[in-house]
Amino acid sequence: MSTPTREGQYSAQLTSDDMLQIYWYMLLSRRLDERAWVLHRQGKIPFHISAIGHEALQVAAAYALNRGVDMVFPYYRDLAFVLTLGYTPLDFMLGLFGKEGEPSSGGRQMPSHWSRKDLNIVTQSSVVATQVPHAAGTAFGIKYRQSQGLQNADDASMSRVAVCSLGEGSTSQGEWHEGLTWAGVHDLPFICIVENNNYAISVPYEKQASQSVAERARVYGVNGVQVDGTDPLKMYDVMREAVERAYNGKGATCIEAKCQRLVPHSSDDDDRTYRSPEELQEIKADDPLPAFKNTLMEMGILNDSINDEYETKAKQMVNDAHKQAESAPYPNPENHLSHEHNFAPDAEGDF
Amino acid sequence: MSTPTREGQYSAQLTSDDMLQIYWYMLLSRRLDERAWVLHRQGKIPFHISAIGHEALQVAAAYALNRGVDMVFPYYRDLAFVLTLGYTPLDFMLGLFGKEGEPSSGGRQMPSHWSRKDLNIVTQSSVVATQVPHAAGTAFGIKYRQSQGLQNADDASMSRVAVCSLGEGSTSQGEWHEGLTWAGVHDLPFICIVENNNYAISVPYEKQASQSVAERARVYGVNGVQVDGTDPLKMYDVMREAVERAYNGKGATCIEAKCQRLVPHSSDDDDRTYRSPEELQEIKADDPLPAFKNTLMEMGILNDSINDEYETKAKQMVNDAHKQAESAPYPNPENHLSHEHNFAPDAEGDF
Amino acid sequence: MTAPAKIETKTLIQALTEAMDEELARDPRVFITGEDVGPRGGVFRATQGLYEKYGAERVVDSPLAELSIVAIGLGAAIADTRPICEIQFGDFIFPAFNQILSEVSRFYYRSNGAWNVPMVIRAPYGGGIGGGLYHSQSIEALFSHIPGIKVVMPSTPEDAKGLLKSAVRDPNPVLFLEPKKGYRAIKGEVPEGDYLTPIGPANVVREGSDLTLYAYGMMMHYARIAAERVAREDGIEVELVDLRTLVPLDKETVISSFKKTGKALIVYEDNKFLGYGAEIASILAEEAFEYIDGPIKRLAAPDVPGVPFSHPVQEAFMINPDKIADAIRELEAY
Amino acid sequence: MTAPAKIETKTLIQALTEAMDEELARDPRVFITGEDVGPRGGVFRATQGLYEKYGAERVVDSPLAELSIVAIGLGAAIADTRPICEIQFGDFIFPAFNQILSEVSRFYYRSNGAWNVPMVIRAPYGGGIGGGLYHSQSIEALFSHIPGIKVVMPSTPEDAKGLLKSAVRDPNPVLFLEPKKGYRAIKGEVPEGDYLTPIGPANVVREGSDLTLYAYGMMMHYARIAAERVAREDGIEVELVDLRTLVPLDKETVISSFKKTGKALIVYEDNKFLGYGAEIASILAEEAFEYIDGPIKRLAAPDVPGVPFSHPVQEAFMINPDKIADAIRELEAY
Ligand SMILES: Cc1ncc(C[n+]2csc(CCOP(=O)(O)OP(=O)(O)O)c2C)c(N)n1
Ligand SMILES: Cc1ncc(C[n+]2csc(CCOP(=O)(O)OP(=O)(O)O)c2C)c(N)n1
Ligand SMILES: [Mg+2]
Ligand SMILES: [Mg+2]
Repeated sequence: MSTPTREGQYSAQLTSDDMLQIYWYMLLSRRLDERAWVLHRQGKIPFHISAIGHEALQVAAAYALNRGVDMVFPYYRDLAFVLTLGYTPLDFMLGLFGKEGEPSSGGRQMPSHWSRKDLNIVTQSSVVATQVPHAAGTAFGIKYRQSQGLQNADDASMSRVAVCSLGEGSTSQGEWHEGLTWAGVHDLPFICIVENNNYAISVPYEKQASQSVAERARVYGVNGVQVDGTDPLKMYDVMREAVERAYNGKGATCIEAKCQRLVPHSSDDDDRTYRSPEELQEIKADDPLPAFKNTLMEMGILNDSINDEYETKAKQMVNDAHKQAESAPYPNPENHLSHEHNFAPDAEGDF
Repeated sequence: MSTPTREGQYSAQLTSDDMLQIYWYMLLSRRLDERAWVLHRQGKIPFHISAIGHEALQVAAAYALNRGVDMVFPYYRDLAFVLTLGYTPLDFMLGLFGKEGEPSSGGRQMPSHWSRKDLNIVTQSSVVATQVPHAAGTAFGIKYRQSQGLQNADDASMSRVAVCSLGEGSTSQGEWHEGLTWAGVHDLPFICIVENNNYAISVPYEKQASQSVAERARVYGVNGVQVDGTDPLKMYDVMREAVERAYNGKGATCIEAKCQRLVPHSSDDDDRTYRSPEELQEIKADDPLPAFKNTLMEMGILNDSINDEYETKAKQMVNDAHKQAESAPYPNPENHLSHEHNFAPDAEGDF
Repeated sequence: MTAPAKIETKTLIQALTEAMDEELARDPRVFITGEDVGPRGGVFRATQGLYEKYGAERVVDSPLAELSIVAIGLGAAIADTRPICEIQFGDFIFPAFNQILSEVSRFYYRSNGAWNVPMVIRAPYGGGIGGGLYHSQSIEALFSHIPGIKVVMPSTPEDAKGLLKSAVRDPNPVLFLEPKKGYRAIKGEVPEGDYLTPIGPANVVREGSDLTLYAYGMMMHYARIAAERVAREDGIEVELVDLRTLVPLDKETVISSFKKTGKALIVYEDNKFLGYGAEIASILAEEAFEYIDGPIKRLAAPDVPGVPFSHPVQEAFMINPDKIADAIRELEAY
Repeated sequence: MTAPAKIETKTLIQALTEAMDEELARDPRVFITGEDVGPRGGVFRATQGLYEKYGAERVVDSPLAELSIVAIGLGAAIADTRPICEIQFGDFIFPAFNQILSEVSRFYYRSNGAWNVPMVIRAPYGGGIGGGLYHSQSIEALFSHIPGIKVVMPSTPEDAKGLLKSAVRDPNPVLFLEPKKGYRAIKGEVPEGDYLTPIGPANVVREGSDLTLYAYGMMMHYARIAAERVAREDGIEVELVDLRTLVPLDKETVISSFKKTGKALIVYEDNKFLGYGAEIASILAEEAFEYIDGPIKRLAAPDVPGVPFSHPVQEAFMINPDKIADAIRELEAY
């Protein structure tokens, strides 16, 4: 396993509050996620796809960004990532129920297909890896605007980076190859986070590729780094370094964050058909939540009373979001089924 | 520039006759190619795409194969490659004129879209890189048949390899990524020859990729080697090693053969719009034909009288092919424009 | 579930699995590849049990890359194997679109008949399953416009088994589209053992003289329900044609039925604009003009970019027996 | 070549280059990318001189990868730039098909209107140029079936310039298809400077009462020649409709002309089966049934997998004025 050329221990600059914030988002995501599984078992929602096991790397990645300024292209497994970016539990719950007011798509898309323009979270499809060249294109656009001296409210004051995430199996798609090619050839302010849980549904990594994602990324002229994605501080360090590189025009980074998918691929899946009981038992050791809790306890940053407070607050927020979403009205079909909705009206500003 | 792990100087086993054969095919291809350019200038043919500058690597590659047994997926620039595999000057000329009897497509395809089923030369399109996963698929099929003990006339007696070629610019396509992924994951009897002339029409390699093709190939679990493609003996060595690896189940190879395109991309192109006069002058030094001629003269294998004989014979063959093709009839449209031609009739044998 | 000897009632997906099982047993050249087709048995369970029975060499989990699934299949097919390529959802076939249009569908024609490509591409299609934009698409129109590939769409378990076995044995590429909403919902009698349903002929499922209803796949079942309802409630006798094969189209059956009824209602769940039904309507308007006795109607999905997820919106989007019955009555009243 | 002030006779490709030049000058957010668009000025010379004038940052040679050309354009567009993506030949757009269908055409709808994609994808299309299967295709039908992307096809230099400028300023993705056979063959007057031709309205090029001829792109010119010939030689008065925009379609003009003539001949150079003309025919048969006064005819290419290279075979494949004139006479005689 290779390590990045470290320009410094960025996590050393994190305050106790920062650490507690990271822990809080990991916890909130987990409780929200667990509720979704319950709702599915109760037959109240048709589908859920989970972030359980991925929270540490996702929260740390978001925490290392300039939220609301950097452009983010997440994928379906990124609940903890988007929560840390400002997506709310209610936003998520409205998606699970397909209710009016769901901010990503107005209920048009399946749950966990994130979009919030105000947060620079870009809409994505279910088609894996398509977001990789999109993010490279946005990075190209950011660099283009800077080269042309085009400033706007968003990027006048600071540099920006375009970040995408996807699973390790999705790197087999041509999209990944072509997106990284542009990132490297044009040294773009681009970061690709590959959340490597070693499975594409049931297919293990050795059937996807012959070398690590980080090694494969390097031949594109992209800085390929591998990190333990269950440790938010390690992830924060490599992510922060990647962000600094982007801001300073030093080019693109691909971060391979190793973690475990502690649950089936989705609520439609049954992982016991392809993972042994032993394996399912072993991976529990890689759960990032208790691990980071212990770390913070040992560091004296977290204690039982704070933790209880967080648990209570999380439970409260999850309950509220759940109730509100469940009782919300459904969208009116008339607002979604006319070709009038296919195109944006001509924007005067453009003429 | 990296060199392959050499298992031996295969070219050392080549006889004088072998060397003369290689020279002969390089010469024949060149003279045939030059005639095509003349015919285009005379307005007798609509289009030509040339192998001039690529002959050494192409002839050597074919010479290292078990011709008629190994499966070959060439591309439009491979005149010398296919001639060495048994494609005839008349076959080529019929293609230039789009005449009846053209063996690759019956005149349906543009010139240089090779196909001869009897020679195991597989039909290709104009769409670059699509043949890479095809060749990987055929290699998969070869390995599959062997694993299932399925023998037929073609492969009962010996192992086979599937070989494809393409230009360096075409490696930017997702097809290349996905084809090499299969080759590496399944350790297929597969060889990808990348003819690196540093240009994709007008676009230089630094705008296509950030590292050498050979380095990029290695991360797929494919043996990536780079070679001077203007030296047929060096090319023969790396190609022969790749073939042996494939036959012996040692896996796939990608050969990056460096050479110069000594002419415009095609008869539609004008390379002076993107290459300086100096550059166009310099690259002449990389012409493989006079270089190999000198080598053989110095080795005492070739002399003027043999050379004159070859030139006369080549000229004769080119003249005959040209005349025969020019005077041949055109295809009858009725044989090409009915949907009857879209599907093969049900093959009894299959039921 | 007991049935007469040699005939059993099975679901659509059971019939498909049985067809693949029998073809794998019959011809050692047949293998399966696709995402999760191995130990997982496919996300819809179409290949369940086949990995255990035939092994990892013949039931091959592919990388997550559809372009390569199709291209590897093509390459293997010309090496004298018989690949069955599974695309997990029809929605995810588009990374392979170039390979299917430019390569698979053209090998035979562009080589003047020298290289044929005996491969099957299976893909579940269709909406109404809570899949949103990307797990619900009907993709038949795009592929039916491409000369050089056969497009088959069974509606019953018996046809599904017989047509899939024919597809595996066809010397040409066949795109085999399966109505996923009906995988378990559609049940029917399936003869045991080896039989072939020919690729090509349409099937007149119900005879009638008042108007012709053209449908295929899942819509065939809704059309049948609607046809029986209007017969019961309104005495309208509908002739129902199940196209079964979209390419090559059984023009003769399509036209002869229309000559009998003079009225046509074409039902498809894809977007209306340039959907498959447009070709049926055009053929009738061009080649059976003298028999036209009312507007040639198409009942299809609204022209928005996908099937919405939210349940009531999805239901409003989808064609159903009520909508079909209403369209029949309206046309008949014309 | 002298013309009234501010109006000059130009070729189709000159008009396109002029449009891009003016848009690059007008809006610094506009940039061009594609294969060989830089120093080479494009293989058809559409971007000739623009690299020298606007520099390497605004006229960008892409890697040889169409998927990325489109996807990079999309990503850049949402970062508030205005990409013009050139696909070297329409035939090579298919590696990007998934990006166009699943992404470019759906960003706006799937985000409930939050993310619009202001980008233009230019591609030369069409046959008759000795290009064989892979340099001759007509690709409009496949994309016109995809809701969420506008499809524009100019036939004259004036429209080419005005429509391309409108496309660059449109907040939505526009697929801009250029009849490559006419790049230099089609000449016409082009107003100087800035003007916009709206995306949407069809153009009644010629009034007539006997039958309506629907065409677009290169076929519009052949249709006009044929229409004038039958007027001269047979006294048949053809109304010629140049569709210009295929999506969104100007249904009103399409239908109102048919109501006037009662007879329709739709000409397109793509394969006939499920080609664009099938939608026009279906709309007429469904919505203007009462006015039908003859079979709704489609004159299109044979349903083989491509335009053959060999000259006489290509000529037999292609639609030409003679074929159109014959079809007019036959339909009129009906
Ligand atoms: C192009 C495409 N093909 C297939 C699918 C179906 N599918 C959804 S997720 C998935 C596995 C993804 O695995 P990976 O990339 O490792 O991400 P993970 O789910 O493990 O986080 C597959 C095959 C899809 N969504 N898109
Ligand atoms: C998918 C696709 N896009 C574009 C083209 C047009 N085209 C034909 S050859 C070529 C350049 C190929 O360059 P390279 O791969 O380096 O091969 P070379 O011609 O230099 O041998 C291009 C862009 C094509 N044939 N296919
Ligand atoms: Mg994974
Ligand atoms: Mg090259």
